Amino acid sequence: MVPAYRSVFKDEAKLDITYVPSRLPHREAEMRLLREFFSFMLSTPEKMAQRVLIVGDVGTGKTALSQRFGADIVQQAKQQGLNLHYIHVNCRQYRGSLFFILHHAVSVFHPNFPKRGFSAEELLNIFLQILDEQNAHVILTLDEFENLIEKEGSEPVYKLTRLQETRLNKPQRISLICILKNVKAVESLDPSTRSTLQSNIIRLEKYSKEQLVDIISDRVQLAFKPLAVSEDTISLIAELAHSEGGNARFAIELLWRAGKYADAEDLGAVTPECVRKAVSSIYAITRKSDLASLSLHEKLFLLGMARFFKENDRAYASITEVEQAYAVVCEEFGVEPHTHTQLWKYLQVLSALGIIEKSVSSTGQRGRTTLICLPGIPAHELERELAMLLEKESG
Amino acid sequence: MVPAYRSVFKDEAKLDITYVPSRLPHREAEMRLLREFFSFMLSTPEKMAQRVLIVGDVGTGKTALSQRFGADIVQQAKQQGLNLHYIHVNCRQYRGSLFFILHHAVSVFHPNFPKRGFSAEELLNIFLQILDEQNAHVILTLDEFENLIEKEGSEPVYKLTRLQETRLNKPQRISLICILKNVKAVESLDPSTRSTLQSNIIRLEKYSKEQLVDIISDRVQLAFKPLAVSEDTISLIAELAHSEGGNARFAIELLWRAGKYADAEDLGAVTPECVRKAVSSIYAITRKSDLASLSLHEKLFLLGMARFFKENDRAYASITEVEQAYAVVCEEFGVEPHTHTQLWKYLQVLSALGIIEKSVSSTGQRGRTTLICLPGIPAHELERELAMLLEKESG
Amino acid sequence: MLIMVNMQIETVLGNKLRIKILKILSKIRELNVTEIARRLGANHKTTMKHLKILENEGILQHKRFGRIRLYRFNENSVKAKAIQTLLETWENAENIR
Amino acid sequence: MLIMVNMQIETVLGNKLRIKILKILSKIRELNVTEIARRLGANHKTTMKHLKILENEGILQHKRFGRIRLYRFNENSVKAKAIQTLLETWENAENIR
Repeated sequence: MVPAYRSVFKDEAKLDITYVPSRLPHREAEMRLLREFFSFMLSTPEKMAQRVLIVGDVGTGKTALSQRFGADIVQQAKQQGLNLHYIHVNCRQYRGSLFFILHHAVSVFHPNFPKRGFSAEELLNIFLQILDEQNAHVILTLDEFENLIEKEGSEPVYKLTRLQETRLNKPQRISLICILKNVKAVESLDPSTRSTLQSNIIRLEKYSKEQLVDIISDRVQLAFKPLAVSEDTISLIAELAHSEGGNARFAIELLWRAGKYADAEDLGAVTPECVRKAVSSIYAITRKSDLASLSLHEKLFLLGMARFFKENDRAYASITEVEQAYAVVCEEFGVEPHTHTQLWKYLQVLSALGIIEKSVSSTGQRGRTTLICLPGIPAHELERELAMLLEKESG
Repeated sequence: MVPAYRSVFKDEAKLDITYVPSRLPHREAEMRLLREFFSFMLSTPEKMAQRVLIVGDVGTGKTALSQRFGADIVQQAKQQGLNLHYIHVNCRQYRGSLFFILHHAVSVFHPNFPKRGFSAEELLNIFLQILDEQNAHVILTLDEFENLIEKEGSEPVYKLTRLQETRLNKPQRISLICILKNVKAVESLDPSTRSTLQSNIIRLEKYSKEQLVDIISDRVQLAFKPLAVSEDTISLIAELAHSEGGNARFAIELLWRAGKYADAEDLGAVTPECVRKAVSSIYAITRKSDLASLSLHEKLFLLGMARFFKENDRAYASITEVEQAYAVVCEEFGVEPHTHTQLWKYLQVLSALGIIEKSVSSTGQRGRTTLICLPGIPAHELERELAMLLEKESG
Repeated sequence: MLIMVNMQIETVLGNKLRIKILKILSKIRELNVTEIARRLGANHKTTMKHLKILENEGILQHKRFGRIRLYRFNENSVKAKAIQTLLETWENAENIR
Repeated sequence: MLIMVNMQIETVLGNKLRIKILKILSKIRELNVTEIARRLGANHKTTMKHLKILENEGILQHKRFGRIRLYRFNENSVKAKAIQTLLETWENAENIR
C-alpha cells in the first residue's frame, strides 16, 4: 500500500456512509421543520407521540437529516435531564420484519436480549415496559420504510401508530420518523393508518449543482489534506452527481474513490482525471444498487461469483459452482461459510436487488437446475468494488 | 471528662514514654560519639560489625539517645540507597530470652514467623539468611541488657559478638548497641566477650537542674498550649526530677500528670500546685517500678487486686479472691480473661518487680494457701494509676 | 426462595459454576437464564439455584420481561465491582502470557 | 511437583479451601504452612496441595527458612492484587451491613 504520509486523505472516515456531518448544507429549512415537529419532546414528551414522513430520492440527505436531528435532540434532552433516545433502523437491513426491527430497538437497552420465544407484539410490550421503567422516550426512525410495508402490510404500522389506545392514561413513549423514497408507498396502507402518517411530510428536493459544490467542499475540508482537492475537481464531481439525480451520496462516494485513485498513483492531489477514472469504474454499480448495504456473507458470496465469471468465460454458473467459489472466498477471509440454505436466501436478496439474475434450466440430466448470471456489471469491476468494500470493513 | 477546648494539652502524645524528640538537649556530645562509632555504616557496612555500650542511670536518656540515633541513621542510609535497619529490643520485655529477642528481630522482616520449632541458634542463622538475601544491615539495640546476661549468661552474648567467625568471607550484618544501668553487669561475662564489648562505652551522666529545665521546656512547647505552663512550674518539676537522681523521664511523667490534674480541675494552666499533687500521688509508684511496662493483662490483674484491697479493709487476699476481681475487670474492659496458669505467671512477674508480695499460709483447713499483699503502695493510688495507664493505652 | 445473607466469600465463590456465571456476565454484561444455562452447560434448575445465591449476595440483579429474566451484575455492589475487576485482570493476565 | 499453567479462574478459585487460604494470607500477609493448615482446619498434605496450585498460578510465592516455608501473595502478580482487593472489599462490605 501507499505510505500514509503521501496520502491525499487526512481523515478518510469523514467520507464513510455512516458519517453524519455536524452541518447539512441546504437542508436548514427542513431541519427547522423537523425540530418544530418534535419541539414538544423537550417540554412535554409524555403528552404526545409524533409521526413524521421524510420523503426524497436517493442521495437527497434523508438519512443524514434524520440522524443529525436525532443526535442533536438527544444531546439537548440530556442537558435538560430528559431520558430521550433516538433509534435509527434500516428496515431493509432487518428484512422489513417488525419483529427484527423491535428486537433491535430492545437491544439498545438490553444488548443480549434473546431472539427466540417472543412474538412481535410481545416484543412491543416489552419495549414499552422498558421505556416505562426508565421513564424514557424514543424517536424511532424507520429508514427505507417501504420494506416494512412490503413485508408486513398495514398491520405493524397500525400497531406502532395506535400504541396508546391500549395503554390507558400512561405516558406516550414512541414517536416515529418514517423515511421513504416515494410517498406513494404509504397509499397501500389502510385509510386510518395512512391519514395518521400523512399529516407531517418533509420533502427533500434534489440538490442543484451549486448546492452539491457546497456539500463536497465541506467534506473535502474534513477528509483531505489542504490543497489536495482543487476547485476543478470539486466542480467536476458536483456536475457528475447532479446529472446522477442530484445525488449527494454519489458525490461523496465519487470523492472518496477519486482520492483512492490519487493515492494508488501516488499523485499527492486528486485531479479531475482521478474523478473520471473513479466514475467510469463504478457507474454501473452505483446505479444498480448499493453494494455497501449488503451483509458480509452476501458480499462474500457475490465476490465468489464475480471471481467465477472473471476466471471462466461463461455467461451462466450453477449453484454448485458459485457455492464452491464462495467457500474459497470464505477461506481467504478467514470466516466460516454459511449453509446452503442461507446461501439460497442470499440469492433471493441479490436477485431482488437486480445484481444477479436467476433462471431455471430444465435441460440438465438431473432435472431442473438454477443458473445464475451477472446481467449488467463487468465481473472484474464488481470484484474490485467488493474487494474495496470488504477491505474497508475489515480495516 | 473535660471538653478538649479547655485542656492545657496541645498534643499529649509528645509526653508519651515512646515518643522520641528530634533533638535531645545536652546529649549532643554523646550523639556525636555514637555517630562516630557507626560512621562506617554509611560507607562500608559490610566490612565490620560495631559494638557499643551505653551506660547510665534511670532517666539519663539512654533509650532516647539510641532511638534518635537509630531513626536518623536509617533515614540517611535510605537516602543513600542502603538497606539499613535499626531494631530496638527491650530485653526485660522479652524476659531476657535470646530466643524471644531474636524472634522479635526476625518478626521485623516476617511478622508472623512461627515461634515454635526453632532453637535460638537456628533463629540467629535464619536472621542472617534474611539479611543476606535482602543485603540488609542491622543495628540491634539490646535495651536493659542486664536482663539478657542474668537470664542467659555469657553464651548468647558470645554468639552475637562472634557471628562472623563461622561466616567465612560473608558480609558483616549485625552491629550491637547494649544499653545498661551499670557497666558492672558486663563483668560477669567471660573475659573475651567482655573485652569485645567494653571497647566503646558511652556514659550518660545525670542531668543537672538547669539541663532538666531545658528538657522540660522543649516538651512543654511540643505538648502544651501556649502559656499553659509557667516558668515556675517548669522550675519546680526540674527541681523534683533533679532530686530524684537527675531523672528526665520522671520529669516528663510529672509534667504529664500535672497537666492531667490541671485538666481535672479545669484550671486552664498547669500551676505548681498541680505539680505537687502529681508528685505526691506517684512518688511511691514511680520508685517501685514502671507500671507502664506491664502487659495489658498484668495491668488488668493488678487493677483487680488494687480494687479488692480498696474495697476490703484487709492486708492479705487469696488467689481466688484476686482472680475473681480480675475477672470483673476483664468484663469491664471487654477482654477475655487469661487462664489460671497464666495468672500464676503474672504473679511471679509482679512479685519479682516488688509490686506485690506473696506468702504461703499453712493455717487453712485445705492445706497451704498463697496469700497476696500490696506492701508499699496505697491501693487507691495504684488503682488510679492503672486506670490512667489503661485509658491512655486504649484511647 | 433461598434467602442467605452475609455468606463467607469462600462459600459464595468456592464453586466453579458460580465463577463461570460471573465470567459469562462479566463479558456479556446481561443475559437471560436459558442462555446462561446453555453457555454454562448446566440445566435450568441448577443455573437458577446458583443465580439466586449470587443475587442474594447482592452480586447479581435481574429484570423480568414476560417469560424471561435478564441477569446482570448489580451496579451498586462494591463486591460485584471487585469481582469484575478480578475477572478482567485474570483474562488480561492470561492474554499477556 | 504439580505444574499447571494458565488455569481457568473457576478452576483455581472454585474451591473453598483455596479461597480460605487467600483470605488468611490477605489478612495475615505471610504465614508458615503449619499455621495455614491449622487456621484452615486441614491437614498438612491437603494444605500443601492447594498452596502449590496457587503458587503455580503465580498468585502466591514462598520463602524457605530451615524447616519452614513462609507463604505470601506474589507482589508482582496483578491477579494476586485483584484477589486481595476483592477480599478486602468483601470484608468491608460485610462490616458495613
